[in-house]
Amino acid sequence: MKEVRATEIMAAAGAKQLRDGEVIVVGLGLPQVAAVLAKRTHAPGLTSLLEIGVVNMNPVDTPVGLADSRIFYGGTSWSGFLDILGMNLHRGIVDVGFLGALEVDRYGNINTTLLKDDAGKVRYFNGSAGGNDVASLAKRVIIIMRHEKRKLPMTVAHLTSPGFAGGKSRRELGLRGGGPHRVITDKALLGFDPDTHAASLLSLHPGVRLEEVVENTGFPLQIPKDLQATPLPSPDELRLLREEIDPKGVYLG
Amino acid sequence: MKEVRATEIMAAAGAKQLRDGEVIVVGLGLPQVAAVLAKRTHAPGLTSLLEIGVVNMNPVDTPVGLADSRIFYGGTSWSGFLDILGMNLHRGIVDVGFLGALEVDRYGNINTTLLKDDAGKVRYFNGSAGGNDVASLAKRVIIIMRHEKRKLPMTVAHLTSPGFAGGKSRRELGLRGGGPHRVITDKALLGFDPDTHAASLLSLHPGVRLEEVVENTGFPLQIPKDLQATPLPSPDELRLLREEIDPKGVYLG
Amino acid sequence: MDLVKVDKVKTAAEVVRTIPDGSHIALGGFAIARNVITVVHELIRQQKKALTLSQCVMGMDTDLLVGAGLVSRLMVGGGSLDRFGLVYCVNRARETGQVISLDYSSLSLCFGYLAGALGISFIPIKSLLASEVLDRLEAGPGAEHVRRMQCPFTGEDYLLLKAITPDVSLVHVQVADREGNCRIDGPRWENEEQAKAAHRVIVITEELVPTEQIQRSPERTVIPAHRVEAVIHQPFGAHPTAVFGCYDYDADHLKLYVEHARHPARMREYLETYVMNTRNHEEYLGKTGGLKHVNKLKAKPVFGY
Amino acid sequence: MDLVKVDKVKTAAEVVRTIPDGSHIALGGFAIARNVITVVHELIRQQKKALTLSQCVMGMDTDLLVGAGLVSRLMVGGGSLDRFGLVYCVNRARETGQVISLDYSSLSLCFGYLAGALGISFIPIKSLLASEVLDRLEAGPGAEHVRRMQCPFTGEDYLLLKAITPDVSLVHVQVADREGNCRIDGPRWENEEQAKAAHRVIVITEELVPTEQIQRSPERTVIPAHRVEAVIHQPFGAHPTAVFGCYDYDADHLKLYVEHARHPARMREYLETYVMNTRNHEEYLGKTGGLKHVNKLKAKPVFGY
Repeated sequence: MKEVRATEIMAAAGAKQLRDGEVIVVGLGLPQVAAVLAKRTHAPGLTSLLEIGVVNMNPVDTPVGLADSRIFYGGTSWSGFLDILGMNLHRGIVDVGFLGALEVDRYGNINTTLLKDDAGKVRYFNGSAGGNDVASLAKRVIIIMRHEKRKLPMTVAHLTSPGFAGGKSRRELGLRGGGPHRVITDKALLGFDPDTHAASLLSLHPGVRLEEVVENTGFPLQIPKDLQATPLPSPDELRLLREEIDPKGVYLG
Repeated sequence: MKEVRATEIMAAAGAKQLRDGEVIVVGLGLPQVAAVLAKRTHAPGLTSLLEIGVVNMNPVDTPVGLADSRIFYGGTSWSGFLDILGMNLHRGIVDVGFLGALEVDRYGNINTTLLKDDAGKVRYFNGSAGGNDVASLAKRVIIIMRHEKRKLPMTVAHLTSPGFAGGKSRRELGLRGGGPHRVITDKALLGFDPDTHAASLLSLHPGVRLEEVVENTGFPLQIPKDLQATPLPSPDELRLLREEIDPKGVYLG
Repeated sequence: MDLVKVDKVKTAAEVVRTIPDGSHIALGGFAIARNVITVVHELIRQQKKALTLSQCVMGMDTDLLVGAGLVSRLMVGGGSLDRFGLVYCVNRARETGQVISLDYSSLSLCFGYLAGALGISFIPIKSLLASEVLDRLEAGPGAEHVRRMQCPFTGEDYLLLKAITPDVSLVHVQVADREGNCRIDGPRWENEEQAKAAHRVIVITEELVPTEQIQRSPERTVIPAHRVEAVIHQPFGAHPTAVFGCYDYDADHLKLYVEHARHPARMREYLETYVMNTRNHEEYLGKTGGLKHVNKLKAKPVFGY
Repeated sequence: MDLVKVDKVKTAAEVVRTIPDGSHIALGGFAIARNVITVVHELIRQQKKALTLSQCVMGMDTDLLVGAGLVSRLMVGGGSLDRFGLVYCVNRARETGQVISLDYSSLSLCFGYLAGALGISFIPIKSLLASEVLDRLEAGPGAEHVRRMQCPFTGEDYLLLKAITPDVSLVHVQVADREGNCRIDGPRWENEEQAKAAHRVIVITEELVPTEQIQRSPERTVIPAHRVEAVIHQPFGAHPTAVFGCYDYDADHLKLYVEHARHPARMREYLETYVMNTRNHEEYLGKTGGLKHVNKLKAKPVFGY
C-alpha cells in the first residue's frame, strides 16, 4: 500500500470533525472530500450545502469550481443564496462551515481579500463571497489550508472573516456563530484555547517534527504537554478515498 | 336585448378604472369579471394577481373562493403571499387593488372584521387577510359593494383597512398607497374629495334616483352640481359579459 | 456525494405524541385548501391543551382545533371557509373570549414568518399602520410583537414586527420522499417561510416518491429533507379540503361541517362522530362515505381539480 | 382571464441604447456561470460611462466592463473566475483606485436585494460585524449604506443594510416566453431577489417558448412577465461562461481571456478583437471558433453540462 499523503490525513481529520445528522456548508476540494468520507463512514445523515443554492450534490465528474455545472449534479434541492446562507446559515442551523484562506492569524481571523508586499503595495484576491457569513454564523468553523509562515501571520493583512478578533469572545464581538474550531494544515491540527482564544497545536501529522511546525507558523503556538500525533486514515478510509471518492487524485494527488 | 343589470353596470364601471399595462390585485367575483372585461377591451396588457400566489389566472370553471383550485388554472406563475403581497404590493408596483367590505365609512375606511348589534354584542367575520395590506399599499383602491345604509355608516365598527382615517391625508397617516379611489355600488359611483378626503357622489346608475342613494347612505355625501349618470355598458361590453365572460351569470346574475 | 439515508415516515399518532401541550403550531392550510386535517384529528384525539396556532388565513383546520377547545391563542391574518361560510368556532371563541386572538394581515404574518426563517429577530413593514388592527395589537398581548421606528436611511415611519418562530410547522404537500424532501403543486401561500421559520417541520404527503424523483427537478423542492423531522403518508389526508392536483374539496362534507360548526352542541356531535369515535384517517374517511365517495373527488390531471 | 399579450423581444443593441450613462446595473452572473456576456459586449460597443455594478459574486461579466473602463463603482460580495483565475481587471482597478469598490459578503448583498425586492428600505443582518469589511464600508462611501442598531425585542446587536434597488437588472436564463415569463434551471444564486429589486429587468434567454409551456409548470416561473421590460433571445449568449442544461464553459476561451486580462495592454487587444471589432454576438462567436466550436460545448441532457 503506497505511502499516506498529507492530503489524505487532512481529509480524514476533516471527516472526524463531522457528526452524523449535522448540516455543513462546504467548499470545493478537500472539504467536499472530507464530507463525502464522513458520509460513507460514520455520518450517513450529513447534509451538505453549497452557498449558491445546492443541497446534497452528488457529482460524478470533477468540477473546476463552485460555478461549474458538474457540482450541481444529483442535488436534492436547487435554490439560491437567500435559502442557503439566509434560511439555513443565518437561521442558525448550520453546524460546520469549511473555509479556505489566504491568511489566518493566531485568533483565527481569516483574510481572503488582499495581500500587501513589503513595499506596502496591495494585491487583491477574491474577497469574502460567503466566507464572512459562514465565519460569522456557523456553529463551528473549520479552516483547511497549507501550512506556510506567510499564510499564518500574527495579524492578517485584511480581516475579511472574523474569528476571535482581538482575542475577544464571540459574545463580546456580537457574533452568533461559535467561531474557528480547527485549522487543518498539511503539517498539523490546530485548535483554539477556550480562555485566550489563541491558536494552539493539537496534533502533528505523523512524520512532521515540532520545530518544522513552529518555524512555519507566523505566530506563537501554544504547545500542549501531551502532544498527540494526528491519527492516520484507517485502511478502510484510505480505500474509500483512493478507490471511490477521488480515484483520479484530483484533490488528494 | 334584455335589460341591463346593476351588476353589469358595476363590472363595466370597474373595467373603466383600469388602464392598459397596469398591475392589479383582484378578488373573486365582480372584480375578476371587471378585470377580464378590461383585458378583452381596452387593456390587453393588464396583469392580475391573487394574493395566495397566482399571476394571470385564466379559469375555465367557476371557483367558489380563493382557495378553490379552479382559480389557479392557466396561471403563468404560482408563488405565494411573499411574492404577491411582498415583492409586488409592498414593492410598490400594484396600481389597483379591488376590495370588498362589510362596511365602508365616509373616509373610505374598510371594516371586514366585526359588526356590533344595538346591544353592543360583537359578531366576528373574516378579518383582514390581504385587505389591510392592499388598502395600505396599492396606488388606487377600488371598493365594490352593495349600497345599503348599514354598510355605509358614518364610522366603521372596526377600522380593518385604512382609507383616509380621520379625514387625514395618506401622507399624514404614514401610508404609501394612494388610498380609496372609487366605491362602486349597485346604485352609484363614489369618489373622494381631494381636499376633505370625504366620499362624494360621482354618478348615479341609470334609473337610480338621488334620494334613493342619499337615503341608503349612512353618511353625508357631497353632491356635485353636474351630477352625471354612470354610463351603461356598450353593446360590445354587454355581449362580452353575457356571452363570453360570465355566460352562466354566476357573478352577474 | 451520497444522499442522506434516513427514513422519516411515521404515523400521525406517533408524531402527535411528540407535540407537548402549550406548543405553538403553525398550520399550512388556507381556507378550504391543503388543511392538515389528519394531524388536526389526531391532536383532538390526544386532547392536546393550550395550543397557540398561527396561520395567514385560517380554514377548517384551525376551526376544528378551536372548536375542540384545544387552543388558547391565535396569531392570524384572517380566515373563512370561502363560500361555505365563516370560521364559526373560531369567531365564537373570540366573541366569548375563550381564545386570545392576535389579528394581523396576511402579509404582516408572512413577514413575521420570513424573519423567523431568515433568523432575523425583527423586520420592518408598511402595513397595519393607521388601522384598528394595529391599535388592538398594541393595546393587548400583541404589544410584545410590534414596535414603531423610523428608517435610519429614509426617515420613513415603519412598523417593526417580531420574528415568528413556531415550535412545530405542519404542512400538507402533494409529493415527498421518505427523507422529507417535498414539493408543493399550485400556489404555496406562506408555506415555505412558515416551515423554515419553525423549529420542527412535520410534512403530510399525498404521495411518497423515491428520492430519484426529487432529483429530477430539484428546483421544485420547497422544503429540503434536512429541515423535516417526520413525514406522514396519508392519501386524502386533507379531506374535506382540496389538494390541487390530487382531489377537490368535498362540498357535501363542508356543508355538513358548517351546519354543525354554527352551534356548540352540534359541533360537539361532529367531533364525537368524525374524530373521537374514529381511530384513524381511514375510519374517518369511511364515515364520510368511504373511498367510493372520496374517489369521486379525485382531480382530472389536466385541470388539477 | 386572457394572458398578457405583449411581445417584448428586442435585440441587445436596442435594449442597451435605452440604458443611460451612470446607471446602476445589477448583473446576474456568478463567476463563470450565466454571465450576461452578450449585453456586456453591447454596453462596451456603445461605450457607456460611469456605471455602478452590483453582484454577489463577480465573474467575467464584471471583469469585462471594468476592463473596458465603463465602471466607476462596484457593490459586490466577492469574485473570481474559479480555477481559471481572479477578476484581474477588477482587482487592478481597485489597486489603482480607478473604481470605488463597496465590498460586502454574498449574504449581505443578497439581503440588500431582498429588502429592495420587498420594498422595505432597510433590513437587519448578523454578518459583517467585527470585520474589516464593515470597517471599510463605514469609513468610506459605504457609510451611507450601513447603520448599527439593537433589536427592540431581543436587545441583540444588528447591522442594518440599506435596500439595494438597481436601475436595471440583467439576468441570463435558459427559458423565457415573448412576454418575459422566465425559468432558471439549476441554482439561482441571487437572481430572483436581484431582479425583483430592480426598476427595470432585462432577460437574456437561450430559448424562446410559447406561453403555454410556461403555463405547464407555473411553479417554475422565477420572474413573471409583468416585471420584465425586454427579452433578448440569444443562444450561446453567455459564452464563454456556462449555462446549466444548455452548454458548458469554454475552457479554451477562458484561458485565452485570462492571458489577456492579466495585462492592461493585452486586455485592450482582447476588447478590440472580440468586442469592438464585432458587430454582434454571432460575429463574436465566429471569432471564438464559430458554431462548430461552440456546439462542442453543448450539454448532455441527463447531466446538464
